[in-house]
Amino acid sequence: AETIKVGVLHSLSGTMAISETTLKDTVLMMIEEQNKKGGLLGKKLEPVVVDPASNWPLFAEKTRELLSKEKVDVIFGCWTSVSRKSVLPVIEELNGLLFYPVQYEGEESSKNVFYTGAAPNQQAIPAVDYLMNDIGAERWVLLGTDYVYPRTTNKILEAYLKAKGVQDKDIMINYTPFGHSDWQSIVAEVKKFGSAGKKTAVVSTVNGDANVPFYKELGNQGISAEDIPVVAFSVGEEELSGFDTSPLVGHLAAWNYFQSVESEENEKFIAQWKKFIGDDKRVTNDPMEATYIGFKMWAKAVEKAGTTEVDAVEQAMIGITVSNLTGGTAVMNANHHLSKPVLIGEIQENGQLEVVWETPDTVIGDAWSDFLPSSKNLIADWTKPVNCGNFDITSAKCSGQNF
Amino acid sequence: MINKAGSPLLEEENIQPDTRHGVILYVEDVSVSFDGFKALNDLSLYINDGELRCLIGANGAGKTTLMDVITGKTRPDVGKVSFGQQVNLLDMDEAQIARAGIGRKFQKPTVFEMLTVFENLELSLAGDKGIWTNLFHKLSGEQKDEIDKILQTIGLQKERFMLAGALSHGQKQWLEIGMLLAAKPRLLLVDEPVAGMTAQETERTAELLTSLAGEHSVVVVEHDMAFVRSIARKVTVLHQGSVLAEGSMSEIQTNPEVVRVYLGEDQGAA
Amino acid sequence: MIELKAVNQKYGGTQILWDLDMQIKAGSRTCIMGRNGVGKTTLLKCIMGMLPLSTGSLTINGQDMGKQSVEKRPEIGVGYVPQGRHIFGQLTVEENLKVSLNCKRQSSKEIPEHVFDLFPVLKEMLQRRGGDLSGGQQQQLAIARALVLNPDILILDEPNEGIQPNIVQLIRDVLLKLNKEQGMTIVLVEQKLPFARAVGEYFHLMEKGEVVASGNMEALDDKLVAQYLAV
Amino acid sequence: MIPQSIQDLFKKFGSLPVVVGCLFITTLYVSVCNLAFSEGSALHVSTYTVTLFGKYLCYALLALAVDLVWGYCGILSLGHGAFFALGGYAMGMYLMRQIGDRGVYGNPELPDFMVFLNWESLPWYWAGSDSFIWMIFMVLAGPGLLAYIFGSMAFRSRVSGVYLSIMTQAMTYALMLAFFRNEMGFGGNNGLTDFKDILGFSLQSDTTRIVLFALTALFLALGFALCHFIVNSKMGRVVTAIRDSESRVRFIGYKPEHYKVWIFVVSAMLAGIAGAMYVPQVGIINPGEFSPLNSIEMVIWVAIGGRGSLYGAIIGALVVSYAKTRFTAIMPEAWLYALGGLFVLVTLLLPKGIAGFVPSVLDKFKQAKKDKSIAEKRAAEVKS
Amino acid sequence: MLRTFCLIFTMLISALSATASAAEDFDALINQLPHKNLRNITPLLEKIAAQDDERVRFVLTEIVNGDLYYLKSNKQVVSIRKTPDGDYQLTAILGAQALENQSKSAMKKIRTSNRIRSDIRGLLAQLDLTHKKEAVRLAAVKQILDDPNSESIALIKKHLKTEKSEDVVQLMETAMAVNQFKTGSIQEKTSATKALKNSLEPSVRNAMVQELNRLSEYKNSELSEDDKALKAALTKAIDSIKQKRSIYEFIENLFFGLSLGSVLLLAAIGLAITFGVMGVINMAHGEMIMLGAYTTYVVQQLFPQWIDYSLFIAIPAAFIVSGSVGILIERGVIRFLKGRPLETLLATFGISLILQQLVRTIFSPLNRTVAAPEWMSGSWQINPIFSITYNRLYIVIFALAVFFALLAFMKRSSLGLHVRAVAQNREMARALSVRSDRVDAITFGLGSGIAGIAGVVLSQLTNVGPNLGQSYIIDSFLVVVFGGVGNLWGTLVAAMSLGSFNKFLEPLTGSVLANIIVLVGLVLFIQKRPKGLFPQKGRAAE
Ligand SMILES: Nc1ncnc2c1ncn2[C@@H]1O[C@H](COP(=O)(O)OP(=O)(O)OP(=O)(O)O)[C@@H](O)[C@H]1O
Ligand SMILES: Nc1ncnc2c1ncn2[C@@H]1O[C@H](COP(=O)(O)OP(=O)(O)OP(=O)(O)O)[C@@H](O)[C@H]1O
Ligand SMILES: NC(N)=O
Ligand SMILES: [Mg+2]
Ligand SMILES: [Mg+2]
Repeated sequence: AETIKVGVLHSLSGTMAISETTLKDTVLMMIEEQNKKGGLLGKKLEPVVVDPASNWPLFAEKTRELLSKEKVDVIFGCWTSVSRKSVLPVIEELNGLLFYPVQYEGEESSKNVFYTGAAPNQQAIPAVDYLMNDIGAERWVLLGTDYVYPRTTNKILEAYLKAKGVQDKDIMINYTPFGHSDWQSIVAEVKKFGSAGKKTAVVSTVNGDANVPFYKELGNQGISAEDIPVVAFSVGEEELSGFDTSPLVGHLAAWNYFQSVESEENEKFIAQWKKFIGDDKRVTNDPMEATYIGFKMWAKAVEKAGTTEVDAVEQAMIGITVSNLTGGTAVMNANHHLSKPVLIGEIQENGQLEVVWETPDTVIGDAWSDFLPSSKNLIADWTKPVNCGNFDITSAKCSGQNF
Repeated sequence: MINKAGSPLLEEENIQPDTRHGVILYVEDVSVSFDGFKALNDLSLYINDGELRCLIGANGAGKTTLMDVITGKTRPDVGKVSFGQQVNLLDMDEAQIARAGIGRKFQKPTVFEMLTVFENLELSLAGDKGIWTNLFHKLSGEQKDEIDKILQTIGLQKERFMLAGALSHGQKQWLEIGMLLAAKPRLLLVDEPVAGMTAQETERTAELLTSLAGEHSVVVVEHDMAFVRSIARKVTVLHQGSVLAEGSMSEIQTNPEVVRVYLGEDQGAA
Repeated sequence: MIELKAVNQKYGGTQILWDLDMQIKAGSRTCIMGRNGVGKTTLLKCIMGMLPLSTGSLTINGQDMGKQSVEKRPEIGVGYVPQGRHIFGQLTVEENLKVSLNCKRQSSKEIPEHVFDLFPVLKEMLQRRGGDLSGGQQQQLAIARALVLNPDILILDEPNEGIQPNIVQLIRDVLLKLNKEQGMTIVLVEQKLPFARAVGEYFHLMEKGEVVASGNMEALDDKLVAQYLAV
Repeated sequence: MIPQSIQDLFKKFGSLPVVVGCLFITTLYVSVCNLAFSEGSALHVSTYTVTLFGKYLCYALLALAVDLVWGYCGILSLGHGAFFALGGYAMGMYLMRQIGDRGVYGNPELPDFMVFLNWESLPWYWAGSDSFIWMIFMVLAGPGLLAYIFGSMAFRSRVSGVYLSIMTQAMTYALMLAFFRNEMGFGGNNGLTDFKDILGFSLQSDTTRIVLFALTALFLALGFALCHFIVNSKMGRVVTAIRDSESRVRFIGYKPEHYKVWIFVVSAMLAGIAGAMYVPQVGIINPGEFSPLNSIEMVIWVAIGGRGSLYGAIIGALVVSYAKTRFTAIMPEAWLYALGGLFVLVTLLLPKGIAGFVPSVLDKFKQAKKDKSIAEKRAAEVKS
Repeated sequence: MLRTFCLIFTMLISALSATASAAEDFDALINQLPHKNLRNITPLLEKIAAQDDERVRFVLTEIVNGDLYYLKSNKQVVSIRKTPDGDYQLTAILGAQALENQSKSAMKKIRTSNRIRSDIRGLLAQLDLTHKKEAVRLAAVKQILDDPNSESIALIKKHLKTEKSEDVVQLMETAMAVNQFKTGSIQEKTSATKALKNSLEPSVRNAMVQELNRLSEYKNSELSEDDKALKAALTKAIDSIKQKRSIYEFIENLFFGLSLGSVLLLAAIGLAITFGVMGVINMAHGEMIMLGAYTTYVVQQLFPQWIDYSLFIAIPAAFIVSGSVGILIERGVIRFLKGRPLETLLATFGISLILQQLVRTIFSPLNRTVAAPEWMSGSWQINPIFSITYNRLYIVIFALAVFFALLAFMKRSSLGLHVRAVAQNREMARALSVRSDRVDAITFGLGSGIAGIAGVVLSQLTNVGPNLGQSYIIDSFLVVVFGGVGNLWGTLVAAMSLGSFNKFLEPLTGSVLANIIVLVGLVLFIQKRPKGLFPQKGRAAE
């Protein structure tokens, strides 16, 4: 082919469009930039954008279309875990390559997927450490939307908290449906739970659109960050740009990137983004950085391998480093997860997040959680001799391989 | 698989009203009220087997309501309604009552507008009304002939393949009478059959109904006094939900009360 | 004065009215008769504008109404009592009567009292839902509703259907009275000869969508009746 | 103009042989071209196309089911997605169990999602799910039972019209929320996925795909024949009568509620079969399939194709799904305008849907002829 | 906890010993602020707090409020206030020279974290005990009450004598009693328990529960008579508090229910017109709501300085926008579907897709920010454990107002009568001079306009984004159907009862299950009443 085709598989309509459209634009921006530099291997990159419309079976269909009809060399896409799960069999069957840029629940490592978002140990665990050690939280509310990512994350956190000596009665877990919009009772309950005389913190894996009404209710019921801080894993700059942040100042978010972090790369990236999108008010966020890193790594790996052939690129990816946007270096590990710094930020009035705490070093993404009984013996390693996504170190066997 | 649900005590296909006392329909002390308004007030009425009974009464007297009660559409507040001596109609739903042999023509003609005239009649034919039978049902020659005969009677041969919705008001009236004929019920309740018909059609209807009596029992509600006169043997007058008078047409016509509330000078014989 | 010239009308594929001509004089009482399904109701609906004319012209009181919408009719003084009554079932009797109150011709915001004089039963039932009335009561309501408009022309489609005899007499008297006292034009579709003879001055006989005979009511002899009304 | 012979055929047997014939030819063509011609050959039909068509045919069967209750019985179900999804879950459970110890945690008994939620053993309702026969039974019994329970309650209480529609919607909505819950034991939001094989045949092989596709076509043909038979029987006329006036049907002795339940159950089972065929071909079943919007879309297929026409339902499903596939690829950011516009225009311009369009044009043509002859006849009559 | 305490303690000591010689110059300390990062700012703040300078309180207040900045150009420390035109008015902390207004890009915030702010707040509370404003003093006592220590109690004791406000005195006494309860002898504890048994303050209850738990660790035989008396008093007091709490919890749930009901009512009531009265299955109803919400956004963009009044402009604006779009839809599409109500479902669904994509194109797929006016923020604290948020309160009132206005319109106005007449029999209504086209357009416009108003309200509660409408459409249909199609009262009762049912269930079952139960309950209920709560009655309804 005269061009290298890059598939972009992000929902542009339906419920997820709100988050995913930005990532489509990010990929397009990266492609444009790469083409300005002359493309890759002397060929131009050509984006192939499709709209899976927040419909999970459609994700699978579109993946098949991208791989077998459009014959793309790589796909950047998906946001929700279920979309990834739906795409996974197709990607593996047709031996494609997917870069997945969103924080997720872990418990997965596929030969054909690179996970550039955070695994639970790169977001949840450090955040809890921060709350426990720096804020002095003793009572915990785990709020989440009722689906796999929050369920898993909370499972891991619960195990972690108990290991740290927190008692059952000091943990409250509550799940809400997608798009939950009436938070009165839950916030009131949190308030009650928090008035028992011990420092209380909320860990929120509330997803998507449900956050706005949640924070508004927090603000109106007068729960300030100083009383009961809320640390969220799904609220970033983009979400914050959708609401009036004044009542939320001081609440927290844990990510691997914030727009406010000062570094040369970041400044350049922000400027490039604003120019590309033609809107000075647009913000950047963590999944964008993950997309950025993924794209850069892929480009590097293609050059290293000298081909876009999936197996070669996959092998070349491991060990590739790219400077991340927060001043450090991202490394692709053998388990197809990144090493990343973990940052905790406080929400500012302007909708930005200011770092108040960060891990001293980067943290290696853990495909299989150490805090779940089912997976504590599993590792992923896509280099020889293991070369497997779910390798049981006790039995030295690899389960569930399709190939 | 599910066509035999309903009241387990009643094998409605086999219902035979017990008419040893010569009475096919007992309506006893029935009252119906709507939001406090008494449409039927302690009404009692007996229809003999094979009788042709005319039911007249002022607009709003409760004639249609009475038919609603008999056919299961309206539940009375109190009272007893039975088909023959034993079959308690109040325990049955509309379909069961219909299967037991009570057919009805509505005051406002109601036919299946999206079916053809022929199909309207086909559905009304007496016979098994269960699902599985109908799934594999084929019209027999006899049944076809029967429908043809009815079509002739009601004068709609030409319209047989027309959608019933496209019929004129009067034609729908006829079709509904036809549907009643097809069902061959023991007891026919006919609500204003000649409304909107010409004098000659009225005559024909009168003949038709008279010919049905004997084998069937017929209750006719009508305001057309010429028509009533031409068919009536016994007339019951309802007023404000109860029976005001009962007797032969000439008795009724001379009843001053009936003349006052219903007939008016023109029709009254006073 | 209503005048139809060469009117054709179709329902989708089937033509009902064929080159129909008809004149109805102002202030007259005209009766249109014919067997079931000959197109009487269709004709009235055409006059009311509820069915479009395929071809032909229609003038009412000298105005060309062929292309005018239904709601123009009441404004120029046409009242309509349809076959089958068409009461607003979920409105109360009072509301049924009030619907036409803000018509241009109508100055008052109250239901004219004479309506209740004509049909006293309606007064008793003002708060009852129209749909709950008995058939005959509904028919009275339908006539009363048309009268509220204070029309110059009153069009009635079989108004006696289902009406008790003494009310039939009442309606007859009312129609005659309206015609005599207010000069109201009465257009009546009727099947029952006695009533037609009592009310109508003129008749039009229809057959298969055409007018086959017209004239003074006296001219409606047994021969015509046998030919066009018998089965 | 359609050639005279086909028209005659139509008149004689209705649309049945045409539809079945079309299905047969397409299936044959697709299978042969996929298996016999290698990639790159001009005649090759890609596996992508095969699965896509397979999916469309599932939708078509589903549309048929919706049309049966809506078009013929007047029951506007806004919850047919529930039956589809239940059929899909029945199949999904079976496929899940076929993974055996090839799951990521290597547990021979439990599906992965149960392992990492620390479930000890299979919940009772998963019993038998590894049996093919049981799966087939459940594909029919799951949706059928739900339809029976819901239908016999609702129809007996004479819930009808919009009340019924909105209740079906509530039903599927409640099921969606329930299936979202991880505690339900159906994989929560992620649903069931990562299937490996069916009856020992790998789901990823072309032959299996072709067979699945052909089976779907077969089921569609059978479904069509069944519906055709039903609506053309006397029972079909009763059902149409119920649509017109349910209460009147009662007064001539039929029990409309029995008929409605029966037809609702049949329709639900058809939808269940569609769901079951859908799952192995798209590779995932998740609670999103219960979403009320999905069910509304089904109704829209039928409306676009032509409510009350069986082949219309099929056409509608195919047209809308194809439009969606194309539009989302050609104009990813504007396809909703196109699809929305399509819906509006079809409603305005083709009141009887696509299936009603051709006949109505033909009718007009015929009518003109007939008018002329009638006019002539009358003219002759008048003269004489 | 301990660290906090130590920090406050050190600050306090220094603050009280005003003559502390080691104290550095206040100005010098302030000037160091721009040079500190988050990790080493705390010691500096401690030092500043220790200064005996009347500006200390101001600086600390500005820090907790997040209004302390420094100019990037010359590192001058300033406090800022937003001006109506979007700039910031600066006040220098040091020196008195007037400063020009600046935009935010010219300055940088003095960074703090929750921990630091919370510590400062504790300190401020002690300073605030003598504040001029009663509300501030009250808040200060409250703050101390939540986390009392001997120093702060000593301060309270000192100021109690001079305090004039009834409320503050009462709260101070509670604080003292709690302190007595925590630190006093058994007898003192018992008497404090009795004094506190009517207090709803959480800290009171916490202290009592803790004490009771302590006592419960012993066997009864190990307790002295006094202990036993205390235990009995505690049990009684806690019970009485519990009882009061459960009453308030009930009221709270009821209010939550009504407020959820009001939202449902607002969302559904437009549909009660377009669907309930006109019979149009309006799938684009949600998008009419969405348009209303976006209108609010646009209004706020156009008049950024009038956020507090924006809703008063937005409500009529949204009514007009959604109403006009509604009229357009009616004139452009729906009127061609007369007599084909089911097809309106198809067409309006298409329209809803188009409208969603339209706002994606115009406003981007991202959510838009809609600010809450000051008067709608916060809550009305009725007692320490029960408060009502203002926004919900206003929404309940507003929803009822809209409802009754609409009800009056439909029942009293002639247009309302015409709407109903046309809905029941279009042809006949026209024959009675009702201009049905106009009535249709106005009715649909009205229903849509009210949906637009609902959008304004929802913009105060939830996301303003392309999916806003979708999340309410199902609920709206449920409410209308549950209430009984065509009956406005039914819509009201349905909305309120669904809301309350949901909110009483939620604490018991969690919100997911509550939703499911409500839906299943609804399906079952309809079996009992197949035409909704308030069915259309009479013969004509069949
Ligand atoms: N569902 C109902 N709700 C309220 N009132 C009703 C209802 N059904 C009937 N009625 C009232 O009951 C009375 C009897 O009505 P019914 O229709 O039985 O009279 P009818 O004798 O058939 O009169 P007609 O000869 O005019 O048809 C009427 O006054 C009517 O208003
Ligand atoms: N909607 C329709 N579609 C097609 N044909 C119709 C329609 N309505 C009426 N017709 C036909 O038009 C013819 C005339 O009907 P119309 O209602 O005008 O008759 P009519 O003279 O009023 O009869 P009746 O005395 O029974 O009321 C009838 O043959 C009828 O079949
Ligand atoms: N991976 C997520 N956030 O679904
Ligand atoms: Mg009657
Ligand atoms: Mg007529």
